[in-house]
Amino acid sequence: MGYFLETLLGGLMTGMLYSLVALGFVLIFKASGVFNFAQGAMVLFAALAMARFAGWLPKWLGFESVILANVLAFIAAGIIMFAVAWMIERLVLRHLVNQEGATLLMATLGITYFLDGLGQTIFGSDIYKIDIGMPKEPLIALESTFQGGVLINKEDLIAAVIAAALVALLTLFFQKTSTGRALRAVADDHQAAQSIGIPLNRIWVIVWCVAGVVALVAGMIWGSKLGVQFSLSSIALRALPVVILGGLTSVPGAIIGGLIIGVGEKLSEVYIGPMVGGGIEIWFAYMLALVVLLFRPQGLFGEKIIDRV
Amino acid sequence: MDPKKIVLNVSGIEVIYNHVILVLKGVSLQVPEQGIVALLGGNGAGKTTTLRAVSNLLQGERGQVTKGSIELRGERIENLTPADLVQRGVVQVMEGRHCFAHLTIEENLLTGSYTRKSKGEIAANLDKVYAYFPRLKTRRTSQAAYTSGGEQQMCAIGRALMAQPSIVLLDEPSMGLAPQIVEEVFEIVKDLNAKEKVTFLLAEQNTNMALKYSDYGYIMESGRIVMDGPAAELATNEDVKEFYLGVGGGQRKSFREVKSYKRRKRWLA
Amino acid sequence: QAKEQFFPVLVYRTGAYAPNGVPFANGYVDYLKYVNAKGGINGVKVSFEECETGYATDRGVECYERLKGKNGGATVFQPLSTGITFALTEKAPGDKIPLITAGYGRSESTDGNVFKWNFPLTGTYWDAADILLQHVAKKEGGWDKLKGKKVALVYHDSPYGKEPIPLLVERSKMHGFELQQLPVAHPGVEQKATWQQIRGSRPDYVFLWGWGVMNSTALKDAVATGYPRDKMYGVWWAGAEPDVKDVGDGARGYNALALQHGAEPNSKIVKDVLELVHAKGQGTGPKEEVGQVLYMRGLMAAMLAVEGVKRAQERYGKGKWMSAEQARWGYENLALDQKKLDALGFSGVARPISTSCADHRGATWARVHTWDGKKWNFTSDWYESDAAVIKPMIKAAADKYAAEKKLERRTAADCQT
Amino acid sequence: MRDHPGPGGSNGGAPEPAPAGTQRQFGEVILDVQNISLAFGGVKALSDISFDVREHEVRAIIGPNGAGKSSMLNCINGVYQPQQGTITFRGKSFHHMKSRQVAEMGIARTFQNLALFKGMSVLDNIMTGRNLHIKSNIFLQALRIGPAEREEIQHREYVEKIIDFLEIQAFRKTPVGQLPYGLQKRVDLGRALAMEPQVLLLDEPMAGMNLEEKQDMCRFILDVNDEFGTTVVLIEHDMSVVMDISDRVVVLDYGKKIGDGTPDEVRNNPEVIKAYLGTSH
Amino acid sequence: MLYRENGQFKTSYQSDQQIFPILQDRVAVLAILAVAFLLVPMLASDYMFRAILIPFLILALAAMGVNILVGYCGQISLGSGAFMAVGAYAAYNCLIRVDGIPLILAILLGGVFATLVGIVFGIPSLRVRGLYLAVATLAAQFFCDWAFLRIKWFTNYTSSGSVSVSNLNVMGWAIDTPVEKYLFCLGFLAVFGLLAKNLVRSAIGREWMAIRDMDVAAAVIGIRPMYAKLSAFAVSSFIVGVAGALWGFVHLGAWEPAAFSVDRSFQLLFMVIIGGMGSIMGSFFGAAFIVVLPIFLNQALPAVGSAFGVTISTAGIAHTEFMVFGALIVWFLIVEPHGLARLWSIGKQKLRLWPFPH
Ligand SMILES: Nc1ncnc2c1ncn2[C@@H]1O[C@H](COP(=O)(O)OP(=O)(O)OP(=O)(O)O)[C@@H](O)[C@H]1O
Ligand SMILES: Nc1ncnc2c1ncn2[C@@H]1O[C@H](COP(=O)(O)OP(=O)(O)OP(=O)(O)O)[C@@H](O)[C@H]1O
Ligand SMILES: [Mg+2]
Ligand SMILES: [Mg+2]
Repeated sequence: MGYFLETLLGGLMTGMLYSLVALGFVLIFKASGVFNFAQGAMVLFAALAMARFAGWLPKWLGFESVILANVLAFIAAGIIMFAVAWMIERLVLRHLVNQEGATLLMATLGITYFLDGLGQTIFGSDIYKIDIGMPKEPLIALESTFQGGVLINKEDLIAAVIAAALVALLTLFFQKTSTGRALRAVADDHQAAQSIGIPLNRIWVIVWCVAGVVALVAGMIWGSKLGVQFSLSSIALRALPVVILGGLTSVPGAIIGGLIIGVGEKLSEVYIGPMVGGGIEIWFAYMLALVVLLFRPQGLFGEKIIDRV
Repeated sequence: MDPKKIVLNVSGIEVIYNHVILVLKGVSLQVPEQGIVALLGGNGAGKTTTLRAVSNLLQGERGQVTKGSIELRGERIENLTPADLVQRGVVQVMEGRHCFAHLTIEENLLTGSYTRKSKGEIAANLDKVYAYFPRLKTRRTSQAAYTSGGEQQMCAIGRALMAQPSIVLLDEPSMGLAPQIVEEVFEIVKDLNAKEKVTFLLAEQNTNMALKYSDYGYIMESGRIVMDGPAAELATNEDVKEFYLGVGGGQRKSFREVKSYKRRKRWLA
Repeated sequence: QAKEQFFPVLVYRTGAYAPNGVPFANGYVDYLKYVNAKGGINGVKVSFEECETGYATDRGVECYERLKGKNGGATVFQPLSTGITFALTEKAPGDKIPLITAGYGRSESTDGNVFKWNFPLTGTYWDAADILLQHVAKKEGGWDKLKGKKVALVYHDSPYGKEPIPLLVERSKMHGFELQQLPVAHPGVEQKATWQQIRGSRPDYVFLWGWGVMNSTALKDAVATGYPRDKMYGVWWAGAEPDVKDVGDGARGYNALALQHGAEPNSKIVKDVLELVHAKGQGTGPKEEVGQVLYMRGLMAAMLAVEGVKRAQERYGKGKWMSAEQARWGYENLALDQKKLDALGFSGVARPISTSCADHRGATWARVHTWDGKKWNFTSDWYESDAAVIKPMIKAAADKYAAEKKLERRTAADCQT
Repeated sequence: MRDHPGPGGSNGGAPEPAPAGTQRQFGEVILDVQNISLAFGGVKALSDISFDVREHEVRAIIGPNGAGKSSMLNCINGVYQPQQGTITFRGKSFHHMKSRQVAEMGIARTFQNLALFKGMSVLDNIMTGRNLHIKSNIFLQALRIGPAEREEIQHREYVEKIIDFLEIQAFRKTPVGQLPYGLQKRVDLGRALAMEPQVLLLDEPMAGMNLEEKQDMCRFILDVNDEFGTTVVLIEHDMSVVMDISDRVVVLDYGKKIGDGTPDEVRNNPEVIKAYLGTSH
Repeated sequence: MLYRENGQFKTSYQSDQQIFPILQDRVAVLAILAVAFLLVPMLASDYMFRAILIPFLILALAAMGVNILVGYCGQISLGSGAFMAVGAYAAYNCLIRVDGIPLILAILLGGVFATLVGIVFGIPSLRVRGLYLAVATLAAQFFCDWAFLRIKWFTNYTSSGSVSVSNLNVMGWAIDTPVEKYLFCLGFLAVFGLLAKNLVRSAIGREWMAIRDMDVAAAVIGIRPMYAKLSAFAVSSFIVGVAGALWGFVHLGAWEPAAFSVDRSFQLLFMVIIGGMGSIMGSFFGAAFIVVLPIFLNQALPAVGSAFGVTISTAGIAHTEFMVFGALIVWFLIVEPHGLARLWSIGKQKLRLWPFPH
């Protein structure tokens, strides 16, 4: 029982971390109709920037404080992500107004390559460390209730809280502001949005910038867990089932989806995995999402797919 | 043309789609302040393209203005973004509705007032649109994609009005609307023109209506302006009567008779 | 003017495995530069060209095709990837180019009678697994003490990670310990469930068969689930600085095999390289990393490649350019005794290696080193794998391969060529 | 653009078109819609609608925007499933029709919001209308030998006649997305005609056309109706068209039927005038 | 005015329905085929064959298969790598388990098994659409990756999970040298190219496109979405499966599931989009672009660097290659969102007008 609980908790917290990445996808999709495959690359890029700046800034500016270094590095990386967003709008999106989804998706794949190359060129391809003082040692709770207690990862716990806060913030943004509505309009029809005076350019910069910051937060947390190096971008693939399970257009969906996928894959790996040789969590997550889609093709919380003649 | 001030001056524009398809071959037209100008012509004449060129919505269609100039109140506008144009008061109602499918009717309308900041003004505009189109009010919570064709058309027109434009480019506003609504739409146009001094450039197939309500008309055919003149004059022109109003030679012809006199080929004889 | 001896260098300096690929490549290239600085192989200058594989098989194959005929023909390939090794094993015989897979590759390719062109010099994964078990058994106080124990294998889910399984299975049958197999998908950043399972099953030992980021992630997850690091044993590809560096203190006590050498910043060869290459501004990587574990492994791999050519020259003519086929003979008849190694500056770094037609491996020496939070320290004696267990397995696997490919075992006469 | 002899040769056999005003002959009830009700959540798109369509007639459906006209067609086509009611086609009753079944029975349809296949040429669009008639299987099609090739040509000939008939020869190979709106509507009609339907459902076929084009369109519809005896169900907002070419008219108003009869009867029905026509008609 | 169709009157629909109705095109295609079959084998180097031409041919074949599904039927799939894997492993098992099975039959059987798997994973497409489907097809990808790693029977119990084939021969003709391999693959590509082209210009092809463009309308004119979608999945995965078998047998010789990883799926999708969705020729362009460009960049960059007097490190080259590659993708999309094939046809259209600008 304690073991089950522990797996469950572990799954929930991993799920929250997936949500953080999934959130980036949802934001951009919801606000511009672009399925941004570059989200993983952005996570890596942001994390690399943060990790390197945290190392460089104290050297350049001659101070020692780790906290200050991290704060400044976060800001610097944020600025870089803003620059990235701006460049993407300028050089890519602006020229692809009103194009089909597949084309836009392809463009984001191009961006992925570019960012991967650029990130490694500027920041190097070694493993770097982000040390934001996350506690690494586990916490054993409920030792009296269960034999061996229930192990909780403090680092994950903190990360989950940050993720939840971010999601709450973004949900508010979408629901309560008129910009949120404009963003949804843009996703539906670029041309019509233009025709009523929504400045696509500015909107896109804003959205990609927000997504960049979300990527930065995700990169920071994942980076401090895993170390910052190239494979960080592959967590995007882990977040995809979360995105479709929750619904491409739903911010809260990203969270719920994350929790379901997190728990599903951990439980399956731990309980079913050993029977079939293990390593099933990845496809299990996708299968889980697929099965849900069979019943709700738009994901749990996504907007209904419109199909009318 | 009247001595009134020209707000929109299109001179000699050429438009090419996809780098190869030449669609407009030197179109020039002027829209006077507070005028209602109609752009008439058959399918594929290039009316929509002309409007898109003015509102700068060509880019998304991979079209390009390659020659000529477009001036709004003396300012060249070819390089402005559509959003800039809306800021300057030019709003287009696109052909084929283009409502935001996932947004409700009301959200669609509110999105139309993106450039307006004052809350009170927005609310007033919304009321005005609902007053013009009561049907929209009853369907306001429905997602636009699930409303009927005519409702969507009303929504598209209403949405444009929410931006409080000074110039409206209307592309086939009457399409798909029931007769009395068509009339209403044109009444609204007249109303706005008279009361709020809004200028209109409208592309229409419903020549009858268009000439009835506009001051001046241009007739396009395959990418060129072939005739222009004050609306009243056009309406009495023999060719226009014959081909656009269907009253050539006096009496309106029945659509059923058309069949025999126009038939030129037996199908699958 | 004599032809230059061309050594293609398949590297991965980008992508998921770059942190481990880079130091190896640096060591490899530095050694080749060093050879030139010393005047070449008996006067024959060495040339080389890098090709980026990204640890991907198809890019590796492309690199192979690109470089094999370049600059007069490649001498030998070292793919540094088990996947690429498998693909090249099919191609090398046709092109008549030897493959050195020092410390990786297919275990059965030790059998030179079937795998004429493969040289898994210094040991294979079966050796590694066997030695790890020997070490564990010794700690426990004998093979019989393993009975009832539980060993978990956390492995990279690829041919690389799977290689040791047959041997572990064999041994577990022999000694009655339980083997728990836990695959980790490429690139290995997601191991939560794996370690959750370890926390549930509480194995006595965890063997780590990881590469790249998978190693550090495993250590981090071990920390997070509280699995004692001193019960963890990595293969020799999971025991270098990049694997533990960013885990820092958390990795203290973690053990891994050392493929003959560990980090050897004070060895003669390192000093020579620093002096002859780095001091002249021709060094490939940062100076501080010279002498680290993977750097040393690159250095040694290059040394083996060069020594094979040197050996071949003994037969086909000193100071002459060797064709790949001639070099192959050199690799098959390596005779690096301690004296020669000392002369090369590898004293304390490498142990004697001698190959033959039947045995393409040359040596199976290894020992365990342990991370103390700052550096790797040796914590065991030397081991050699148990031929009695491994030899029959090699034979069986090689026979199976030969049957599948309809190959004849090489004759004694063929061994002379 | 006057008289050309058709490619098919003589046109002597075809009946002379009935002069306007004379009584037209109709057959049996071919399509009978009984008590159809359809609601979307709270919106009652159709409530208890019944009407029939006789063979060979031109039946118009009119009504204000959002009255449920298109929804009616969607029910017949099996796109929507009405909550209540039956649809009887040639004596067979259905509660819910499947799109494929409907197509097989010979009911074709055009769409209000252009539902053409945007990425395909005009020719291919119309050819898809022939798909129901294609016999050769996927393997024959892949090899394109003998029968498959012959069949393809046969259908192509048929489609070419439609193209000639609709006078869109010049655009045969143009992707439909690039055509102006009015021509797209014609292609839509062509696609429906290619199915050789017995009943043709037309949803605002003349929207967005000028007078001349409307005349052409009317001509096409009447030709089809006359020469093939194809029954036509027509939704249209242009009253002069409806009054001129239809034989009987159904009037819907927000889901309810408020009138049914000849154009003249409907025109003078006060309820219809109030709900739809407005005073000026 | 060399390139024009004026004056080439079609006297029958048959001639108008040829694959290439314009005479110049026909001549050009025949010329290309002649060059490919006769001239290239004489001229190209070993390296060209093994590292560029053979991968290009095989991936073009696969891209063609993917294009049928994605470009023609509009079902975006990221599972193509898995279908390639199924083709390769199934063909491998046929080859080793059925004694004396002809090579070509084994490869085709690989395709047949891929078809079956494709149909199974195509079933969700009946409900799930668009990007949701795209992501959902990754389930096939990861599941197959896993199955071939984990189920030992598929790999004939090799300990490493890597399988290999050699001694390929077709009725005594040993396919050994690069030229032979090249011709073997070229033969496949030519035959399948023709078949695929026939399909997409026949009724079934129109059904696929109809479903892609507007499925409700397609249903109303009597097209069964289920049949159209599943047949697209079937045909597509058959071709992709055959390509997979060729990739394993001819190009790699020995492989592991990583050879057909999710990266491969993405790569194939790139080819289709870059080349042009809904264009058989586009698949070739796309494959050429994606196969050749990185190799070209990889070799050209050092040369460019040295021209400016800098030596770029291997890592630098790889990174620059990434950046240039990404930038080029975006650039091509901006120039022509519908892919290289469209660019090509616009070019031809201009040529037709030439020397007049419009
Ligand atoms: N996106 C496009 N790409 C290529 N050609 C186009 C495009 N849009 C329009 N055209 C072509 O431009 C010409 C003019 O079209 P336009 O839509 O402006 O006509 P229109 O007068 O508005 O016709 P309608 O009354 O039918 O709407 C047509 O021949 C059409 O084929
Ligand atoms: N799928 C749907 N979901 C929700 N409401 C719908 C749906 N389809 C139609 N409706 C509603 O049903 C009513 C009837 O729609 P319908 O399209 O049939 O109208 P119509 O008579 O064709 O109007 P128009 O002349 O404007 O085309 C409308 O109010 C519309 O909003
Ligand atoms: Mg138009
Ligand atoms: Mg309607």
